[in-house]
Amino acid sequence: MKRIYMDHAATTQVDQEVMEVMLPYFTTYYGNASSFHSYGREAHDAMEDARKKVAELIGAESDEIIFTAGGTEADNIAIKGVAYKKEKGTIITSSIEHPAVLETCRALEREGFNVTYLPVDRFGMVQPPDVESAKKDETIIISIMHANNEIGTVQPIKEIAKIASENGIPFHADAVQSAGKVSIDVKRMNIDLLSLSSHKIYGPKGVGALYIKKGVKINPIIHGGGHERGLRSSTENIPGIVGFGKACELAKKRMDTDVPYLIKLRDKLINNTLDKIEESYLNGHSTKRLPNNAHFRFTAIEGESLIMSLDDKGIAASTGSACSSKKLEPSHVLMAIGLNEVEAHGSLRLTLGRENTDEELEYVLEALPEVVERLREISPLWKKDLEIEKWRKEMEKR
Amino acid sequence: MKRIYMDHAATTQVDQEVMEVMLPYFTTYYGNASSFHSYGREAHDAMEDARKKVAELIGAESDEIIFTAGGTEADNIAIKGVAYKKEKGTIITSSIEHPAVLETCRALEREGFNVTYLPVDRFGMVQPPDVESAKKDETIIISIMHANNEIGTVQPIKEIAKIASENGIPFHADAVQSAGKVSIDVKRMNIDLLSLSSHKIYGPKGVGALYIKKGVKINPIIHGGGHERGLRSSTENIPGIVGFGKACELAKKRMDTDVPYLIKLRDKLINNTLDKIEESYLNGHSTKRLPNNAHFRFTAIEGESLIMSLDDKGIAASTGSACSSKKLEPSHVLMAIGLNEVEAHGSLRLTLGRENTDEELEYVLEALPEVVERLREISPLWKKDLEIEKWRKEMEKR
Amino acid sequence: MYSEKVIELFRNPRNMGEIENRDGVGTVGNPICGDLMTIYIKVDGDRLKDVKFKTFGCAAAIATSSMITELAKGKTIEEALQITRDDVAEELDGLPPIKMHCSNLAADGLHAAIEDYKRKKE
Amino acid sequence: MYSEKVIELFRNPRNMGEIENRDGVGTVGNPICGDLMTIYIKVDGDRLKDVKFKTFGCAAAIATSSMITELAKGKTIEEALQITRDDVAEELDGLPPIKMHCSNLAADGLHAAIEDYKRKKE
Ligand SMILES: Cc1ncc(COP(=O)(O)O)c(C=O)c1O
Ligand SMILES: Cc1ncc(COP(=O)(O)O)c(C=O)c1O
Repeated sequence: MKRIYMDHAATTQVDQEVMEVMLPYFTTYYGNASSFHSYGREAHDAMEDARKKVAELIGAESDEIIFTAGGTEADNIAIKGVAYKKEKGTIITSSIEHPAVLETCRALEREGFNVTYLPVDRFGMVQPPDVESAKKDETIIISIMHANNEIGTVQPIKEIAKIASENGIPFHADAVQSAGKVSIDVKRMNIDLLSLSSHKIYGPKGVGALYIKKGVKINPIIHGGGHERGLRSSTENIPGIVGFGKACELAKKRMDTDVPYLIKLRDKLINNTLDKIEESYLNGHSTKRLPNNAHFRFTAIEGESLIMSLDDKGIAASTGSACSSKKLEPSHVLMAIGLNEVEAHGSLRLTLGRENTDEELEYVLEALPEVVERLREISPLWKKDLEIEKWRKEMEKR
Repeated sequence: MKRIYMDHAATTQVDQEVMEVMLPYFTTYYGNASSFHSYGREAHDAMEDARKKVAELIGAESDEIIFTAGGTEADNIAIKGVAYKKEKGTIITSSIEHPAVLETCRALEREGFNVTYLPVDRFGMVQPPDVESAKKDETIIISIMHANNEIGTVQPIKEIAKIASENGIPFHADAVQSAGKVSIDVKRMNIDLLSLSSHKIYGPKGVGALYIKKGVKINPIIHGGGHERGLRSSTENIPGIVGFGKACELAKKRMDTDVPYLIKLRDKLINNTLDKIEESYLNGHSTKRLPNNAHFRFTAIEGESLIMSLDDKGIAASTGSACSSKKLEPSHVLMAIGLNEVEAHGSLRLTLGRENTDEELEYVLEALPEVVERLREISPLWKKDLEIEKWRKEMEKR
Repeated sequence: MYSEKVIELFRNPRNMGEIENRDGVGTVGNPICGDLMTIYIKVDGDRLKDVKFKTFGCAAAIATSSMITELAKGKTIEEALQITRDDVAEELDGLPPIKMHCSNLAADGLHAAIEDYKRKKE
Repeated sequence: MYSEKVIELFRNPRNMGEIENRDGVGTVGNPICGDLMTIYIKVDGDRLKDVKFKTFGCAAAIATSSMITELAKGKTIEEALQITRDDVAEELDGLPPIKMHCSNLAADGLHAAIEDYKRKKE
């Protein structure tokens, strides 16, 4: 069966050009970048070249980039790094951050820090005035994601960063989902710390980066040989870093063609789905959303069975339903934008990538209505069954 | 120029068989292991298969293994994980641990934990009676490396683990250097936590593992999506993990042939070097040492210029000289075994790998005496120059 | 994570739908948790002549619903009341541990439908 | 990390060795830190007719030693005393920052040798 991958927010295929530059670093130039000999120098030089490419994607200087094992570690280092340096204080973040930020904040709360979780509106937007009024003298960092990984909402981080900067508070942005899809210039945008992850932009898994503006002081969370200016010790993952560097270079180069292409596909996907399927809704913002994100909810069906059914038709997608999560709780993002649990369970995320074709889209637009219809036929919540109406009513009241 | 890699303790080349199993996971089976669809299941299954292989190398169960970004992270999670769980207490370790352990302990000292750094004898051996007398009621963890990365000394960790276990203290072993070279059975050896790193055993860089015996409770240091039982969040590096799994399988399979081969090469290297070069000495233990480790010191020359000279001849090696370290301090290991600074500066580590040939060894045995002789000719510390004798005398008194 | 049988029944559930002139109906679960099942029964003498279901929920919920209808159909009411959640899970070659307690409600649904039948008969 | 020039001079140092009937000798550095240099000078009138070195140390130490001998040779004593550490580093197309202060001792060694010469002459 032909397979169609529409889960690019979860991870992406490694680009062929990325593979090519990476490969020699496994078996030919395999040195440890800390070594003095020629193998070590090759590794070191390749790493510094990659660092430059990562920096260029976001308008930073090379020496403001440290490599990490992924987006999660970058988020952890940024927030804990500042917190441990300051020793106490308040963190401001939003209620729709990725768990890499949210769970880090919760861990810091358990250690005695205070955290303010800002609400979002029904489109998933953080309101800059909320940031303004939340900030206090004890605020040590403001961390707001650039774009949300579930509903794709792009936040007004430039405004928020301005507030932070005017108040002398470091501003961190999780740009794991936005990098390569929304342009980023850390200098113009006044960003102090920014997280990236390679595997979301056609680079290899297990690599990420943290931008740390010159002068911003943080403590490490992993201790050891002093790699990455002492902020992230461990023998550097050179093939991964080289691949990530190339992925950043390609992301920058291709953005001008990728973005309009993705937007065209996305809008077709959104419009046709809302048209074809009754009681279907779009989650997130209509315009301030990632070029590749379509996030729906369908009345009376449950997300896990929806994505399992799509999988049966060869379509890879994702849901915010509790049934697909380890904690059996519906997506905190969907709850934060004001959906009730039943609505959250009926969600579907399709995230596009540069290799998706219009033909693939047509296939999805055929398959999706069929799948939704079948599940609604099985569902006691769908229309006719009056005995069940009481549940729906109860739900709607909440 | 033909190059000879004799720095396998720093890192190794990825094995061809490892490459082959890894490659499809970059571009074909590229799913996120947390995803519900077929791409996700492929990734998940491959990861669990790799987990089994890692477990088998050390006699553990699959569900006692968590994947990390490398040996450093494994060491950090083990020690901080226990410390943060216990909240206070004393850590016992040795003075010759890898910085991944030592710097973690120092960081915990700054946070209020106590640390006892046990001395070693002149061969780099920790004495089990020292462990016995260092342990106290407040001891929360004992962490002793299985084999030293510089001088190759293999520690009596079975005895030490027994002391720990008899006193109900969790025992952690950093087995980054020993895995695949010295047999490990965590059950028989009473080990509670054990760190591994892929790139030291012909697997890819940026992956490692921590064995956590069932029942041992630790806190995470990286927070996020709850991967690896909540102990190490972040999208799993599937190609890396698959490669690491294969490397473990191969290490286990090949140990019976690799180890005698390495010992033969190593002993030839050691004996011939000591024979051919006057005032040359072996550091570390004569028998309780890693099969692939030869560690020398040569009077009156400095290690960085020694390894640079070897590099000029195509030989990749390493030194404990301060001049090659970021901190400009001589190796803490060499100081701990009682060498003075000048002796430490004159050190050379050659670490063999399964691809090294006898022919390569012959070449090294030709080149090394030439290089040492040339540097001694340049050196004011070598013999004739009496004006300098005062320095040497002073040194010897220390 | 799911057994072949779960997936097969999820794909092709048996006895899906309502029974028009049913003798009993039972609804269990809570859509807040993502699972809601309705089991319909038609009784002939003391036997379950027909058993059908409608389910909102994950693949496990749909498969267990389908399985309970097959297990119960043709059984006496007494026999049907003996069917447990574990029986259902076992017949499906197991369920992921995390799903054992939330999506494995079908036996409860059957029992609720039988209660409903008994209540109506009184 | 090292410039081409450093590597070239490390490989082929100029003026290596002792001067038998020297007029001055200067030793600087400390082997504890991994660097020890001895500079020998032969003076003719007020000119450095010959300058040689012996060095224990890293590649940077050896290259800077070699470079100072080249820079100093043929210069008057006054001129030689003007040569600074920075001049040496510059002539070598730079040194890694971490090496600037520890291995870049050659100028000091030359000055010490000149001091020695002056002292002996007095
Ligand atoms: C917004 C966001 N932040 C952080 C992460 C974590 O990145 P990684 O999986 O590379 O650790 C992800 C993806 O998983 C994400 O979407
Ligand atoms: C004994 C020992 N422990 C830990 C490490 C750290 O491993 P990694 O570089 O994979 O973080 C190393 C190697 O660098 C090592 O030799």
